[in-house]
Amino acid sequence: MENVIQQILNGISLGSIYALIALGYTMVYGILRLINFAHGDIYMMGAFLGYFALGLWNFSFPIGLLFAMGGAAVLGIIIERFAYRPLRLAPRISLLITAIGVSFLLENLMVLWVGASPRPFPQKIPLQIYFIGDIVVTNRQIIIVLVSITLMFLLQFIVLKTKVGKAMRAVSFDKETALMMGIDIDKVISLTFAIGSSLAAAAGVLVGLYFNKIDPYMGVMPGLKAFVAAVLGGIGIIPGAMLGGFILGIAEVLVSAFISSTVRDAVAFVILILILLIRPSGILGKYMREKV
Amino acid sequence: MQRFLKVMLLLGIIFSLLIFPLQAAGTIKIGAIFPITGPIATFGISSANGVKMAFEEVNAKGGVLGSKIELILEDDQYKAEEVANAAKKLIERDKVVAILGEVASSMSLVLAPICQASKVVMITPTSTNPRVTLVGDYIFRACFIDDFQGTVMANFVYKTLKLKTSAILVAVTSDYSKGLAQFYKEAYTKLGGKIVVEESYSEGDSDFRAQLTKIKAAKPEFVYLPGYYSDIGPILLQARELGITVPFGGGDGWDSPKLLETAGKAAEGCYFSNHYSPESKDLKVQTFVKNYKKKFGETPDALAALSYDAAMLLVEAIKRAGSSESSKIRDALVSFTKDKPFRGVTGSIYFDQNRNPIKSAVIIEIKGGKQVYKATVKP
Amino acid sequence: MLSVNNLHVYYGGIKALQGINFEVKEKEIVALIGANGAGKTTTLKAISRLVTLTTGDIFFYEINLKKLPPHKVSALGIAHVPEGRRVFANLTVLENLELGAYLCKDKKKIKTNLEFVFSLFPRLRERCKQLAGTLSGGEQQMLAIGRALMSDARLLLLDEPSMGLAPLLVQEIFRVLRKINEEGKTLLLVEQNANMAFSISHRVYVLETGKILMSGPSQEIARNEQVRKAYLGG
Amino acid sequence: MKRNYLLLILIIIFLVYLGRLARGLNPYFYQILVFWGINSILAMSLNLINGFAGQFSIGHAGFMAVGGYFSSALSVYHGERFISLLNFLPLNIAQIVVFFVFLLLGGLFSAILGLIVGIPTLRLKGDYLAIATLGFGEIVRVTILNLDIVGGPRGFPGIPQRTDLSWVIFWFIICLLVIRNIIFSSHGRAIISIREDEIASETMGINTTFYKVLAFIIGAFFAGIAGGLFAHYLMMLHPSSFTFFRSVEILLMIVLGGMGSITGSILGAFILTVLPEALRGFTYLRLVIYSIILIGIMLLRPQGIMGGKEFSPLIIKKIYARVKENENTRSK
Amino acid sequence: MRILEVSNLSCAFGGLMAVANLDFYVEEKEILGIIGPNGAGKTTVFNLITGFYPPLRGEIIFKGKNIERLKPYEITRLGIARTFQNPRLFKQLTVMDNVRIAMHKVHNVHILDTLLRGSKFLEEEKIQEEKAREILEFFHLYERRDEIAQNLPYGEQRRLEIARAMATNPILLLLDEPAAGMNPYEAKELINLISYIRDKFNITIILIEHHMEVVMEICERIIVLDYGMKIAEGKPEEIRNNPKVIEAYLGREEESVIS
Repeated sequence: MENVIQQILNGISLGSIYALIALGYTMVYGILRLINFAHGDIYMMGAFLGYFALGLWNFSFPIGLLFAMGGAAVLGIIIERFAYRPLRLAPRISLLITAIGVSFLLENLMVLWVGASPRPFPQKIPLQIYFIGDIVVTNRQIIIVLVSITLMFLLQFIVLKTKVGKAMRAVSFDKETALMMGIDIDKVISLTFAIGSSLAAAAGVLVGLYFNKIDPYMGVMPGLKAFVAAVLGGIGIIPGAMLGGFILGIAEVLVSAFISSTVRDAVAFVILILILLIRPSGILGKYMREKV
Repeated sequence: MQRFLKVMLLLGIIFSLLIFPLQAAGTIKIGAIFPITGPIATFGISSANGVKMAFEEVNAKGGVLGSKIELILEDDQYKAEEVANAAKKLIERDKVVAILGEVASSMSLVLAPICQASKVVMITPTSTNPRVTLVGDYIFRACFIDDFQGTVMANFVYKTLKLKTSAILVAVTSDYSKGLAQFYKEAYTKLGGKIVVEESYSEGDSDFRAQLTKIKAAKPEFVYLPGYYSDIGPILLQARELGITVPFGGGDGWDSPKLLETAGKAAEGCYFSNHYSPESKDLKVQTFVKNYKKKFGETPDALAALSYDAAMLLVEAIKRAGSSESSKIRDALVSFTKDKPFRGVTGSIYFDQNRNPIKSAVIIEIKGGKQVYKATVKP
Repeated sequence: MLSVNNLHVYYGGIKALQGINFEVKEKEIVALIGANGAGKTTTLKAISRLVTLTTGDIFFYEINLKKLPPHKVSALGIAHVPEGRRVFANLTVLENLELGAYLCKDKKKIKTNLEFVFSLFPRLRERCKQLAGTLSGGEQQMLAIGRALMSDARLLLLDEPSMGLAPLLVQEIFRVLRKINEEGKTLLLVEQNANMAFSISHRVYVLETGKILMSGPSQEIARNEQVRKAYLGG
Repeated sequence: MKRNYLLLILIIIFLVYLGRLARGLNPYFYQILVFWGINSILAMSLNLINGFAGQFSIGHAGFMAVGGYFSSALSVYHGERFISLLNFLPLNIAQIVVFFVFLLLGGLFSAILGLIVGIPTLRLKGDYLAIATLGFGEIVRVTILNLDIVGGPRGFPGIPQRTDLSWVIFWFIICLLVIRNIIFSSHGRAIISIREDEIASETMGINTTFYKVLAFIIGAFFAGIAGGLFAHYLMMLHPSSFTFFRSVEILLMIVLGGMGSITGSILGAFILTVLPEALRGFTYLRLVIYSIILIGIMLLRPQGIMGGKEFSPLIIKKIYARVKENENTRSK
Repeated sequence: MRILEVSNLSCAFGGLMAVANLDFYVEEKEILGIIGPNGAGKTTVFNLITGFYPPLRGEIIFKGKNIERLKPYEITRLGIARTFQNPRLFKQLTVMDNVRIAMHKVHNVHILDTLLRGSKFLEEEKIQEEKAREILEFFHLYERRDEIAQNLPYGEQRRLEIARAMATNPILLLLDEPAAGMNPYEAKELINLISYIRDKFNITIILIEHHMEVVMEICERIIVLDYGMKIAEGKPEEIRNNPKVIEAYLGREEESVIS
């Protein structure tokens, strides 16, 4: 029993990271209908930015985290401006291919620059281990969950309560009409990328802290899985991305613990397909009947 | 249609550039195929570094048989079809005399038949699967095959450390890891030890807490963890976090400065089998480690050392053969014997009838943040 | 107030507008009528800069809109009520109206505008918190007009406000439009329902295949035999 | 009518024979041609699903893997037995027959899987379908990783080398003919109409589910065949050849070539086969340049090189016109 | 004879009744009009008849056969064709292909024949092409056969959609606001076309329309829907003067500049 609780706790930490990455996916998808395959790599870049900030320049952890988020936001804006914006009117699949190209580019540039071998992440926060009975919780796990949840609430607030959030929702629903309202949609889209990327970067830094290992290919699998999480929860829906992330994280850990870790990657996708078959728009997604 | 023709023309030009070899005379061409991008790029880059350094040293001393060595390095992204393309290109277009590669046994199994068919010598630095060299008489390797290291470690744990229960955590995606684990298990249970739990992970994973939680519950005295250092570091850290205090152990995949960097204190008191100890007094080892550090800014790992040796072995064979003809190199390679072995960084090497090297292993303990020599095991 | 000079718009190879000239004076209601594909919607979109002009100029007072991005046009005080209403279905009625005032920084003004819209369309006040997507067609049209009014624009571009509405609703919408005009707003109206368009507008331009066929005061044009036959079913 | 078949068969025999002659070529060049052919089959089959039926699938590597592994397992575990059963034939003919049958079985197995996967998932639309097929591809890969009988993560060695350029050309032509014949027919128009507007298509009395699944099955079949050809050429299969990125690569071929263009698929396959080879000289920079070229092509020509149009050289057109004329006169 | 009979038909979206306990019928060769305010459930009725929405309850009997559980394509094959409020053409395909796709169910050969390009296949292709030509000629679209559908002017797109519906060889044709977006002149042309089709092909037509002129002129009978319920039924004249209809839908006659 304790074992199960321990595994679920491990799953929540992992899930909160998936959730953070999934949020960016969901936002970009919501606004551009683009599966931004480069998002996983922005998460990786965020981890490296954090690595430089904390390790090389010796920033404190909160500052390092903010630096990584800011840097990734700029990167997100640049990518959108130069790789995606010119293709806004092109077939959607071309945009998708471009996103994959950007993803390759980021990975391989990083391999060139920092090498492919994994690096230890600067352990700025000394590890503390708490025992509750036989169950182990570390201060890092607590930080990860707290930071993720705070960021999610912040995002939810921005999207629901602020003017810019309203503009985001408007742009995601109908770009042309948003233009008629006087909304500068380029700015709104840039901002969406910035926010999504900085969330991914936060996830990257937290992962560095949690797993103490970062490398240029670290974004590939989490990227895919976070997208699965976003779809699971209902893509384009912010609480859905969080829910999906947690479900996926917990399911994966439970599967590795009680079935086999080799089928873990498959489980994410099996869950995905099953959920899509039952609820074609994800758990929280509203099933829109196609207008006839 | 105009544009279409232009595109076709351009592609035609690219294509024809591909087929016609660009010959540069006066050098001995040696190919190398490693996964320097893709999921196991870490290992590929280390291997490539070892090879590059070896040939640069040889060329600095005036080359071999009076000509310089030209290294043609190819990336295969850890994909079978890329290995095949790279091999065909090296053999047919660049006309190399020998190929060094690949890292992984599965990829070496794609490479070997091609080399064998074209009668080009192939030396794989690190592929441990016995099948590789069985493909034909032009295929060699520079590393132990699986059974040796696994058995060595089982003996050491049971007899020297006197630990009677053990857990195994194996990387199922790695031939190497699976092989080691299998032979460790066989030898250990034969000696009377008990494997209390077997868990697995995939290379490149980052969360091992699920498996470790289960291992913790089984309360073993020792955990055998054959795998590569890139995964070992996080595993050790997470294990210690979860409160597993027993020693861990593995094979030459552990040999990297990165391990100590990542794992830090978590690695204290762990053991692994290796080809050599970096603190060995052997001058060859000392200069290799020093030069490598100077050139690449880091201590070499086992892959770099083995690749360096594979390259040097090849050069030595060319010297002995007095020719850069592939068949002569092959003959020279099998002519190394117990009394007249090739002396490399990873030990003295000569080949058995299946072209597997016969060499001894050392056990290393991690103590005070350093690799400390513990024992030597002869085959 | 607004003058359009020699406007050409091409989509790909298709010439949607081939040299259009017209003007709108302050406090006027001007209607553009014509068959489908005549270029009416394109004209409106060209004014709010949603389509690229091939050649030609559009002056709003002294400012040439030609070089401006769409959101700058709105900032000048031109509001566009698009064809098919296009309310933000995923936002509430109130949020839709607030978005209409996106560029307005003056909170007080937003409030008075909101009151004005609610006074015109009391039904919107009742449905304030409802998602716009759940409104009926007529209510959505009211919301679309209300949303445009929120921006405090001087010129309203209305694209087929009567489309797809039941006759009863059409009458109500037009009554409100007249009232808005009386409050001092200028309206440029594109209409299929020529009957209605003639009855409400001061002046009319008749478009056919990207060109202006005739123009003049509504009463006068309505008497034209050709127009009667083609558009008024008489 | 009969003369046309005869002509076609003669052309096929000639082209397949050409594959035998090509053995004299530089083996590197020869190998690239083989991979181009295999990639073309993959691209054309995916194009049927993505480009013509408009069903966004990115799990093609899964079908390729299934076909490849299935036919390879047959060859490895039952190959000798079947060949000895055919001992009344000369050995090389027996080998050809057995290989053909195994390849076909691999394709069929893949097609059956396509049916099983297709019926439930093809109800999904757009990106949801894409992500479900992506999931399918990953599930296949992970399943193979856990199947010890085909070597799991260590790869599956020991597959006899049976594929040569002739085989590739043969299957290439079959795939081309099948897809072309379907597309330019009433069934094909039904498939295309689903892409254009599924609801309208249904209103035209077209059983859209049937045609979506049909396109999916045919695509899966040829992907399976391509997988078998691939396996029996390399003599070794490894799960790393069938990752999500392989699916993406196939998708790239059809997007670069132009969605919904058969010739575009072949062209796209050519580019994606040759480009990485052409960039070999750059070693470490190779993939960086590769990705920049990719992005560049997409930015410059988002609709793909052929942009949905077909390229048929004038001569072929003329021949085609004449054949058609003959048919017309005869049918009158 | 009643060709279509709808009884007690209901359909709900998220708790909202879009169609409630609707009963109506259509006689053979009749032109029936359905009018009503926006959101009254007119298009939903079409979607229910053609199988796009499953009914909550109720029966739809076409030629004595229950069709409410059939799939849309099966219903089309029984002989019900429809058009849409916004034309749903196969936009990227040619006019000819648009019509040929509609003949799919009529002229089709086995897949194997298709693959082998047998003589049967060629024959059918030829027949299909000829039939398509006849239909296009009838609708004055033959000259446009090689144009891409979305490049046609709006009026021709609407005509093509009707032509395409006719190509499925229907007995009952459902037209959803065919005159939307047309000026009175074009609408008049359309009226002529619709009644001509009825006579020429001997079919039954149900028509949803807002243009009162169109409805009053060609419909023999009209039903009026409001909030998913039938509030009136009868001949055009009766409907025009029905106070309930005026209240819910028509409103008082507006003063017009030309009257």
